[in-house]
Amino acid sequence: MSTHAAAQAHAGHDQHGSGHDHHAHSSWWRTYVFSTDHKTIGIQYTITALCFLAFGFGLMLIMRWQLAYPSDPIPLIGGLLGKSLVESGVLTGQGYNALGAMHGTIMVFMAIVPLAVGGFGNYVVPLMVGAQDMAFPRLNMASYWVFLPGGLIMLASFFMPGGPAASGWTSYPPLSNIATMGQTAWLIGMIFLITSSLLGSVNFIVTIVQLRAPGLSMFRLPFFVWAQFVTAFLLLLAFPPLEAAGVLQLMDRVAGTSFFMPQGLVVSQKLHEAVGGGSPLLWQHLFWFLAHPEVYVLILPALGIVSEVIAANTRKPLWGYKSLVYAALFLGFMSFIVWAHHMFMTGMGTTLSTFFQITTMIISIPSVIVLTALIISYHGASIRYSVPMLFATAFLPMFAIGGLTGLPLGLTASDIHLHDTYYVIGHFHYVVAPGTIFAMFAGIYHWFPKVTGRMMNRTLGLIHFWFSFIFINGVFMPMFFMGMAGALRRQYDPEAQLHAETVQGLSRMVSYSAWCLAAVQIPFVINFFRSIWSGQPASQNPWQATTLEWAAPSPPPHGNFAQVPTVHCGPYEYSVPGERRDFCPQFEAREA
Amino acid sequence: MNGAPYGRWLPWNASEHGGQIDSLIDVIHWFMLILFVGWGIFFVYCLVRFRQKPGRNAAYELPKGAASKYAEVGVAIFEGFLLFGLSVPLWSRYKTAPPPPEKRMDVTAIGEQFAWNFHYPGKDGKYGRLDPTLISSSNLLGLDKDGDPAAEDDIVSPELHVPLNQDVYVRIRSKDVIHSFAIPAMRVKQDAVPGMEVPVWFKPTRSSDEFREAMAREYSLDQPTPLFNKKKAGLILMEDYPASGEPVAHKGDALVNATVEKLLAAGIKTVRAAPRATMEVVCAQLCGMNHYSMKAPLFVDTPEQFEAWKTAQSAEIEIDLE
Amino acid sequence: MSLKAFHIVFVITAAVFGLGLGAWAVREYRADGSTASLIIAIGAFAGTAILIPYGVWFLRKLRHVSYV
Amino acid sequence: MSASIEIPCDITPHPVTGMYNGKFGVWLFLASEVMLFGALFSSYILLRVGAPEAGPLAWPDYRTNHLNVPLATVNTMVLILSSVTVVFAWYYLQLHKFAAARACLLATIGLALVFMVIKYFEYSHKFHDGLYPSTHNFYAVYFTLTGLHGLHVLGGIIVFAYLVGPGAAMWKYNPAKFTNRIECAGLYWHFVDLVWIFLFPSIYLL
Amino acid sequence: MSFATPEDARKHRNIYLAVLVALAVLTGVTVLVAQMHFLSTPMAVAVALLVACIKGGLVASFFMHLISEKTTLYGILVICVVFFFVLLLLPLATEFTNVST
Repeated sequence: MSTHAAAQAHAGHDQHGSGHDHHAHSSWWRTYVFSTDHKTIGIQYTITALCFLAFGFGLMLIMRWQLAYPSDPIPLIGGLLGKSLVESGVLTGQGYNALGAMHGTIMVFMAIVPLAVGGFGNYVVPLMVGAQDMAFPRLNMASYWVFLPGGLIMLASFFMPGGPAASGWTSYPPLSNIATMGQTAWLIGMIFLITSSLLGSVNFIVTIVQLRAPGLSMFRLPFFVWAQFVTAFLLLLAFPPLEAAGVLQLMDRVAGTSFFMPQGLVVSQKLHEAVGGGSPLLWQHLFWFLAHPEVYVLILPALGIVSEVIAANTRKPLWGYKSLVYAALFLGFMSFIVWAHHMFMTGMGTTLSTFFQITTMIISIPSVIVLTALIISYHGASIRYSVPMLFATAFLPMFAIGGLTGLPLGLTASDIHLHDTYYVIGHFHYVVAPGTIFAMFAGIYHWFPKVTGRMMNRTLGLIHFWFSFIFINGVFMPMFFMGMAGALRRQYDPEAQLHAETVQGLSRMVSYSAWCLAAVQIPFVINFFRSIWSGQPASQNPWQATTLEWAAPSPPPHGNFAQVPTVHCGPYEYSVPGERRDFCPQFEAREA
Repeated sequence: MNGAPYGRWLPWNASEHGGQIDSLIDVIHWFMLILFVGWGIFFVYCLVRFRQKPGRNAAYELPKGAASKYAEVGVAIFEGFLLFGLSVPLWSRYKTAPPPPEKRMDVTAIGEQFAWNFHYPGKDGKYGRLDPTLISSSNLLGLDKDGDPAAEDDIVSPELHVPLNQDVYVRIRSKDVIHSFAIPAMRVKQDAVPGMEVPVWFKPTRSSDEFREAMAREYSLDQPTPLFNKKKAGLILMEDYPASGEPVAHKGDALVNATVEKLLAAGIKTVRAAPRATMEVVCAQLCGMNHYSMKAPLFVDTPEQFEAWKTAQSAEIEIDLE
Repeated sequence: MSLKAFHIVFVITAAVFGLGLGAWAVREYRADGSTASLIIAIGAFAGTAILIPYGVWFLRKLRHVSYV
Repeated sequence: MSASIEIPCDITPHPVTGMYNGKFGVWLFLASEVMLFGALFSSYILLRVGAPEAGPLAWPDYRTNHLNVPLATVNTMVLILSSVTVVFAWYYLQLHKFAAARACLLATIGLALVFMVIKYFEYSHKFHDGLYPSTHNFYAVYFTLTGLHGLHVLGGIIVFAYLVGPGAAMWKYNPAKFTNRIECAGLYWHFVDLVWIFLFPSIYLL
Repeated sequence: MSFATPEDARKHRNIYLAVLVALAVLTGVTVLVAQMHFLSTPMAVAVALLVACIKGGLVASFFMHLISEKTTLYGILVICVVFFFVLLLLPLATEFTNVST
């Protein structure tokens, strides 16, 4: 900064024309559609992501019909689906693969990441750091408006000749290189989604580092903010390689290059025209370089939400706050050097496989630390079983199952049998479905009063929680046994193979559970919409929590706080001895 | 090890190294169970004991963390043991010590959408040249029978036959996309990456006959439901029928419609039958629309059966040549 | 890192690159004697010869500008 | 309700990081760009090392790859020069010499356009010779990497065109912020030039 | 950071000049090694890489360290560089230690 610029700096606080419109004078479009307010953008992200979540779930329900009753026509909607998916009401093999690929892609890139980072992150992080908005409000808006077209391109691929991408969410070439047009749409959509994440992550990091309220040092940040901080770094550094890979695959498909095509491919007894010289494994490296950190992108915000909910409802400080933070940082760092454990079966030698096994075992340690810290936080507590607390509590054992079942997959020898079986499906779904999605529900119930100024209904919430908890285990627990028996994933006909035929009963049970799980989301939807309009009005701090978002009115106005709060203490000062109340908010000064 | 080969937990293991993989899986799962139950007991205790009650506040002082430290260190040590004690040596043995060429049965498995083909070097022990430009629907691998003398006695088969108790060395390749050569019963899995040739090896220790005995079931022939739908395709008889007198159907006969009619005509309504193929080579990596149907039967033959099969295959080749 | 600092890093990298390119072109010229290589060599060394004093001059000229 | 939002460190540097928001943001963006080009370089190395020694798939070296080194050398100099003009635009803005700064920015745009024109001739010459991305993986790498770099240059041209055109109005009411914007654009521009400095030897000379 | 005194400034400038000279010399070494052919190709590459690392280190430690006391950005950039090399080298290493016939 030059001396001149420094001299100018203080005079230059005129915000005119810098995009921060005065709320009162803004048009409807600027307020609700092309808004630069982080709260509006957060809500936009949340609603969009919830729609995608429901859509991705719906795709799975259709696939589940085929898996329960192979080759039976799909009831009700079988006739409505396009030619690319069904034939005379029966899902085709191509259609099954397409639904599978789109289920994975939609859930990971268009539902959970936008919900966890775009939704919760956008809404809560600036509030929690005591900022009036994100550091770059217009960039924030751009991030949403890049995300949406990406999602729409993905959806549009359902109407393309040949249907949407059908090469799995991993899109391994050469299969994806020789696939139909839907794959091109998938690639273009992904490039949009990645760009959106990059814009968002820059914004998050700058906001968290630069915009903290006075007194809010890094180690006074709530764990949720730390989790978002690490997540943003993962998005920032892990996503570009997939963008590069996407560009290369796009070149392969559009310009006829051979980045991923080796020489002499014979497809359907015909020599393929690609000149060759490429490496199919290159894609896997670039893809998993992203996709393993992506796992932590899915899980870290969830851990953050759960920590907030647990701290507020156990009425005591989180156990081991600093070790939680260090564990999250360490997780983030390590997640970049474990990716090839997804590739053990490609013919990896002993040296490198040992390296990746070691890093994989090492990365399990911080996860154990986080889980232990959260569980010990219950000791000596005064647990208030609110609906968000129930979801957060259920998250812990579910995440534990998901984490533990990663062990046999991370060791090469046991991976030989379990690789690409239903065991893998069970494993990662336990992490993201009863894990992350339960945490998302906890977050929705927890911050709903802040966002709308109204509480959600407890009875409906309890119904939603208990039945979801039962059925979601009914969906994923049998998968471990199916995988043990050797049933492979991505099988259109579940009975085609000897070892899978014997566990078909379990597969049918999974399907029933999945449909029931869908049914018990109805109370949630009713609760969500009814509470927006007619829920019981909420106070500014209904959970009597300590973090900064509760210093703002519910719902917070444009600019968030009446005046920027000053922070006086750490994030989880609950049940401090000698205090009048059992919580000491960060934004209130204590006497003496 | 009784009951059916394929059931709710691990399938029967039919290979020499598979037992070690199974015990590793078992050890890990016991470890997981103990850890989870341990956590669970503490967790449930906390959930009940520390629920909100009027007049009781939460403790601000944090519980001492020694126990958790021990638990974490314990977990880390055990993971280290799993890693360096079990997994790495197993993988290293499995991946770096191929059976010597003179002791092994050598075969190449070539994946394509959506089938496996197996290329045996034949009597001379040499693989014939494969030329992608020669590939056609009658020459699936593009074997150069005219140009390469080593190719003359080569066997190309859609079935994988391996001899019992002998090392099998499989070179895995792919013609088009990535497949994965997987035999659940042998605890074998290896991706078939186009442009690469990666070997795996295993030693079958259980024969197909043994599997078949265990899988044999009573089948009722006069049921109105079709017996030969895709699930039960490939059944063969396990005994001669009728057992006494002149049999109309022999052990090993395929249970096709003609056989069933003959048996029903002879007044036989139930038979013991089992699948002909009791083990399968499947594809474990998504390879396109018919990925699920990409499988090949695997037969673990006794040495006599294996020789007989090879002779029969060579005879076919000679017929071809004429 | 300010633009000034980045510019210095950039100039150094560019100078190093210029030397490398010059050396490469000299080797080429030795190998096949083509005029193009000679011109590139001269150009690269000349570029470097300009860049280094430029860097020093730049440092001196922007002395009062912060590095942050 | 506050009438307008004040974002801290929008213009003045943060006491701990020493950067204002924009500069920090640009650096983070550049970090992600490093990973993007890192992945592409990684692919390049992998394909090159994995290529066979002989035959049609053998990797061409600088003697056989038909790339025009003199033209690329000129292009390199053009880019280096454009970095110099950018840094001086920023320098003149700090001295409140707007006209000189604008001249520098225009020169930057001009040099960037020269780069693009030379690139265009290079590309069309390749196409004319029947060398397409699909011809060989070397050309695939060449076109993809230089093409992506070209897109970055194009992006830079658009940014500078905005800053020298409609965006320049900010100089009147918020010169400090405008100066910062030029610095951010300059950081990006330096990075783009730096990528070229690495691209040039690794594609043209090896 | 700005210089307190003219002396200070001169001292820093001298350091920069020294680093510039060192960088130039090291580049010369690289060229020399490449020209002389007294090392095998892998060795030459190794030496070239080593020299490049030293050069990078010089730039990072002198220029960057002197540039600012603020470490936030450099921490981020260092992480980025670490992952850059991970991305560059690990796939390569994996490819070349594959089990194959």
